[in-house]
Amino acid sequence: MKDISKEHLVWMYTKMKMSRYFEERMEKAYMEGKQPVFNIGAGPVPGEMHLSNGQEPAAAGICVHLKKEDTVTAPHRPHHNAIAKEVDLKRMTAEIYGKKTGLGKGKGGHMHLFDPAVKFSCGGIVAAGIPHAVGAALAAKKLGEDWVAVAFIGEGAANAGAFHESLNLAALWKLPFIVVIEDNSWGISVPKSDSTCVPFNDVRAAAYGIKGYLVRDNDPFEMYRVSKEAVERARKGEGPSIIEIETYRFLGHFQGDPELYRDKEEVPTLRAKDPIERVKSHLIKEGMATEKEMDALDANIISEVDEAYEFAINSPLPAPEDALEDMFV
Amino acid sequence: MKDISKEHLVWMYTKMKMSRYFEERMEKAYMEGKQPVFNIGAGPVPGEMHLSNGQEPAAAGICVHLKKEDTVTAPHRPHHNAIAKEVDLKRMTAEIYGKKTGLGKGKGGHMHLFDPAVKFSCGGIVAAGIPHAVGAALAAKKLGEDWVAVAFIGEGAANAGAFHESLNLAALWKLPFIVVIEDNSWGISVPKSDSTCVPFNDVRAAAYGIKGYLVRDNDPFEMYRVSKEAVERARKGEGPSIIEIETYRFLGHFQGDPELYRDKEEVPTLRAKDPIERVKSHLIKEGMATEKEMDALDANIISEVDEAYEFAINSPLPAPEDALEDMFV
Amino acid sequence: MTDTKVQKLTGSKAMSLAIEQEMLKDDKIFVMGEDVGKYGGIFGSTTGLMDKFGPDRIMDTPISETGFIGAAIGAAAEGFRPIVELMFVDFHGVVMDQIYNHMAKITYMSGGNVKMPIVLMTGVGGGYSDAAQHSQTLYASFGHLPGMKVVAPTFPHDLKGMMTAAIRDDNPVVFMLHKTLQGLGWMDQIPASLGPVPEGDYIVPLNKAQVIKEGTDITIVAAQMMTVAAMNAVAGLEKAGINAEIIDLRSIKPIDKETIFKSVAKTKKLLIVDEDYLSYGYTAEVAALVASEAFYSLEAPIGRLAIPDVPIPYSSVLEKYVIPDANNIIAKAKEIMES
Amino acid sequence: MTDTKVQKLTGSKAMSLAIEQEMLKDDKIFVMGEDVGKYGGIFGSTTGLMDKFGPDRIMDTPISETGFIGAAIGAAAEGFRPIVELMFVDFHGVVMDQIYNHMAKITYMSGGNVKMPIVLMTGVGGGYSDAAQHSQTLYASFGHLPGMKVVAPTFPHDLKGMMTAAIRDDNPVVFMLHKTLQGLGWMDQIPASLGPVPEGDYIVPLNKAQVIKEGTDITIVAAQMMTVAAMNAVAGLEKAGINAEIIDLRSIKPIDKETIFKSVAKTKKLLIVDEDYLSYGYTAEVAALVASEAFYSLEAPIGRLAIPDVPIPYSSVLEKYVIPDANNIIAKAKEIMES
Ligand SMILES: Cc1ncc(C[n+]2csc(CCOP(=O)(O)OP(=O)(O)O)c2C)c(N)n1
Ligand SMILES: Cc1ncc(C[n+]2csc(CCOP(=O)(O)OP(=O)(O)O)c2C)c(N)n1
Ligand SMILES: [Mg+2]
Ligand SMILES: [Mg+2]
Repeated sequence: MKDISKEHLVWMYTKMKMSRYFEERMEKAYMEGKQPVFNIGAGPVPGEMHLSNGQEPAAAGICVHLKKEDTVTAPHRPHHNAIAKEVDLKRMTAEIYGKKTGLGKGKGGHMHLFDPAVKFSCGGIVAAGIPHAVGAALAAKKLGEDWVAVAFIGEGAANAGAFHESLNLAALWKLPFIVVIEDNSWGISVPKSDSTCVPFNDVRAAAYGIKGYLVRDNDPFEMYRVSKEAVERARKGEGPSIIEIETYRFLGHFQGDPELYRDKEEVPTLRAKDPIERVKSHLIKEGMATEKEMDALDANIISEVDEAYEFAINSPLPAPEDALEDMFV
Repeated sequence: MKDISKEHLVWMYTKMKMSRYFEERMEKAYMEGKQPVFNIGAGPVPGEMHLSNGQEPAAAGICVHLKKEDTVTAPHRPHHNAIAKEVDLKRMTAEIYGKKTGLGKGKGGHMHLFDPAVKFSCGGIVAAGIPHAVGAALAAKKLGEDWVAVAFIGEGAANAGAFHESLNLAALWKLPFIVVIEDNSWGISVPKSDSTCVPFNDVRAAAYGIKGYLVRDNDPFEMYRVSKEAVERARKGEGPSIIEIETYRFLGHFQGDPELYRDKEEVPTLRAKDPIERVKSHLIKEGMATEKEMDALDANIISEVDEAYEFAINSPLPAPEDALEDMFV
Repeated sequence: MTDTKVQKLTGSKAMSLAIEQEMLKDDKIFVMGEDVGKYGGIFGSTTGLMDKFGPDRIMDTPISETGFIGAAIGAAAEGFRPIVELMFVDFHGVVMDQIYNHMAKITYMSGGNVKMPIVLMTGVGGGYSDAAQHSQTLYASFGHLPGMKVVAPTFPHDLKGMMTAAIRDDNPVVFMLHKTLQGLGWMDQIPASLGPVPEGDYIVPLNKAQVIKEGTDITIVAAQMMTVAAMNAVAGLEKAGINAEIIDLRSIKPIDKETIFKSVAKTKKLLIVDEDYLSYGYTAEVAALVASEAFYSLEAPIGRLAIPDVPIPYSSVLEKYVIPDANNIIAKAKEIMES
Repeated sequence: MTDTKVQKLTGSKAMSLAIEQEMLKDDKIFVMGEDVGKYGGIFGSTTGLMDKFGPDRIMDTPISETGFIGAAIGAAAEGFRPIVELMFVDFHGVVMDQIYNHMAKITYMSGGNVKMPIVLMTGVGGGYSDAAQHSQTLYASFGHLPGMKVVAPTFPHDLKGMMTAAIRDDNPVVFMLHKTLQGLGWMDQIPASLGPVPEGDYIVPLNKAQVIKEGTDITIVAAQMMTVAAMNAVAGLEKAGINAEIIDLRSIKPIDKETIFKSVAKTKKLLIVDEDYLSYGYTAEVAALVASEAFYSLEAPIGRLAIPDVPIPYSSVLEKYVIPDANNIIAKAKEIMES
């Protein structure tokens, strides 16, 4: 794995760790006001909450190759994608707290984060963000820029019509477009084998005459490599790619999910293979960082995330009648 | 081509010829009341009119393997499909004339023909009939019957989301489902090369782990063969198939289409390779029929079609207030 | 109502019981949808059914709404009676073509020769910060289009009886279940989501509103959570000296205008409350029916309360502002009484 | 109107001229749709533009409405100003999610931080036997949902001016063109589809109705072909001694209620005519606006004429029965005058 520079590995580690710690804090924040009786609408962070613990390699492994001008669209489970695309963490957290200082002034919420400064967006409708990324790729091509657009989706979304229409368009117009399929084995309670007629979605590239890549077992290093190739190809005008990565869903589909549909053994097995730990031990083993340096890095990450939470918690709520604003610009 | 029996070849010829003659009469019938100034809403057959002259092999080549209990769904260009599925020709023609005796009592029209007796339906929304055929295939499986469901679509429809969702479902559930893609090179004015990122849609079978077949140059014999295999496989529970056939659109997208977008040479070249003539000369060459027998066959076909037109023309129109009926059953 | 034994059930249990009882009688009925199997439906509409009927009749699907709702249409044409779930009504936009151009029109286009006995059940409603793409009711988006019966029952009794009626109907029925009225363990627990439900099978007609509180001063027409809000407003209204008659719409299409006209003939005043968007919602349709067909009953301007033509915002403070509640109802009723 | 030179143009030429003039000024504008290239748009909305701007700016697409309308959203977020065509409004069901959950809501959900300057143009209307899936107007299906401006101009002058306004607007505009008003060579040629159009650029506001005939006895509110039908009814109405004021709605969302209220304050009577379905259509919304906000102007029941909640049938004789015409308007107006 000498092919990955220290700088890139540290960057990936930082984003993955930041995402993980962000989500772990969110797990707790979300439960505030929801105990002892769970009520989805209660507390400072109400509504559905889809966390991404375990899925960090999918996001960090490709975003390390992206720049600010590249576009990312994400689905309902967007925090790790947003963090890897360097969305403003304070305003993102404030949005999730429904605050006036949030990215959407509290109107969007956790599934609807928009940070045009880094060209990030997400949404709650499965597969709907794919054509948006195609449109961004089309814009890049029209402008003659070497920008790339990446759409993150779950494996469940690869069976939606929008997937097919988008891939055909992107391939037809040879756009700098990449779809990253985060295969966490589940679409809510439905296992991939009950939703997808092929074992792996990389084979679907054949339907579009494009490149398909498969990353096994949530491997952050391999995700880095195939993404590098796909992004370079896209920048050079060589067209779109599908990247599927087998990843891990440590938590329920949403917080509060009773998870009666999955084996109790599944999560401990996955947690034992924590991809963040894999990167960390690699950094240390290869002499790229010491334990102490890693601790210092962690401390920085934690304080950055904590600051974002402080900002969110201390920010004012919108005024009720703000609900009528921002309809039209 | 000894593999195709005389009986089957004559059946195919009959349906193809019937379809062709039906369409040729329709070409004229449609222009009634629309001369000297064309007005789409005028005459006894108003509205859009999509004819299928040249595309007959796609329909006859597979329907020869079907029985009454098998289901067919067709798109906006449905006459050849309907005729090959043995839809009641009189009531179909009456429907196109907007008569009370029509399949839909004049409510449906040429794009919306429903003949439940032979399990035929069609519709005007591109690709929308594909999932209906999947549902019929699901019904067959639930009933434990060996029935098959076939969805006819144009090559343009293979880029619609419904195509992908349907194929995934059919493959996932291993349904007796076949999609026949009639590639007539055009989606209205858009050539296949501007709509489809791969040269041929049979390769898209790889995305579903199913069988894909390609029939070149509108070949009725080859269409017969691949369809036979696909239908047999479906009946045996071996799952769905994609069949793409390169076919010919002799006429405009709809009647009245100025066709400014296509080369004047294209149609004469296609007409020179008329697939109906190919079957006819094969029958004669192989000694399966004499010229005289073929003439007699043609005469029968013509009179059957003419009878259907007479029936339609002489049938009463619905009463205006019938418009309020048949909303609910 | 043919049965006398009554138990207290939540909305979701009432619904799933109706499905169960009908499925036991007719093996042409099957259920398709996302997470309807082991999960029992995200909003509990198929609770326990997987255990009873197995995966052939309770079918989990991929996230392919056009595919599987379209397949329901094809299966219905072959004589089956599919019940399909569109998890949130907010997702209708990925499958509306199948719903309104095919499911709703095939019977008519075929001159009555093809039946479409499909129940499309779908979760509606907000109030728990699920934001702009998961909180709508969209009653009118379905009510506007011909060929579907559209119902939105409030109470467990009606959820069961209307589900039974919907399953037995030979036409497409859009069955809107309000999440907050399902009595789910993870949502706000409100009294209206638990209620008496007869054990045996019975039907509640798909086209009848119900006067759930009689009154003399003003007619309040509402559905689902707005019916609940209207009931919650009763005390406050009485304090203001207003004796309201409250009508639970139950059917979005067709609207039971006779029940409304009869009430307005008595009260002479009308307030309509909707959790859907204001413009072109049922506040419009009910007002128009009265203003055109019962005009001379009216003695005051019609009042309309609904989501003020903005998407549902996420932040609780904003969401509360846009969804009408008992206080809004009281204020608006007073305004009408004084106008 | 900043220009004085005027030519007679068809609706389609007026529209395409607006697009051309704006495209010349702003290279961020491009057009996407099925058959918008060489064909010039099935209903002529892009006539001649391919020759002028080439395939990079006038882009034919596959039959992938979710794909390319979704791509327009993505391109808009990057600073482009896409004009996209949904060939027939009847097809909206395959792409409604992109339209109403994203295009219409992103600005709001982003707290105003993302602009969506998209024009979605789409062909509406029946009357030429194109049957149930190709003849609808569906005004209300779009008017109901927040976040879009929805316009339906009638005359060539307004088609040009409102198209120019739509393109310049930083928000999503659904631009409904009525096929019969495009002045196409292959459709019924009606006088209203040809009219005076200033040569230079000008805008007609997206939110203003227009009184196109003054009168004193009854207000008739209509849009597109129903406006034409109302004008065709004028002679017959006059013969019956009815001097009608006719308002061309032009904007479906928002509805210009001031113009309507002002008229009803004068005439005291209201008839609304719609080529959309009756229930939950603009006959409902306009009636509700008047019955709630201009109630005391009214002296008679409000009249509503629209498609009677059935799909549009194919056969001419049936189709004519369901689409309101001048005779229906005269009969209904008389009924209101006598009520
Ligand atoms: C069109 C649509 N259908 C259904 C849903 C409900 N839904 C939300 S997330 C989800 C599962 C998504 O699975 P996957 O794509 O694998 O993503 P994951 O949740 O595993 O990250 C479903 C069915 C939706 N949001 N949009
Ligand atoms: C969803 C949808 N989009 C667009 C149309 C308009 N339309 C009707 S036929 C057609 C072209 C279809 O091309 P293809 O599938 O190749 O069939 P062909 O007409 O060549 O038989 C189009 C775009 C439609 N009917 N439905
Ligand atoms: Mg998943
Ligand atoms: Mg074609």
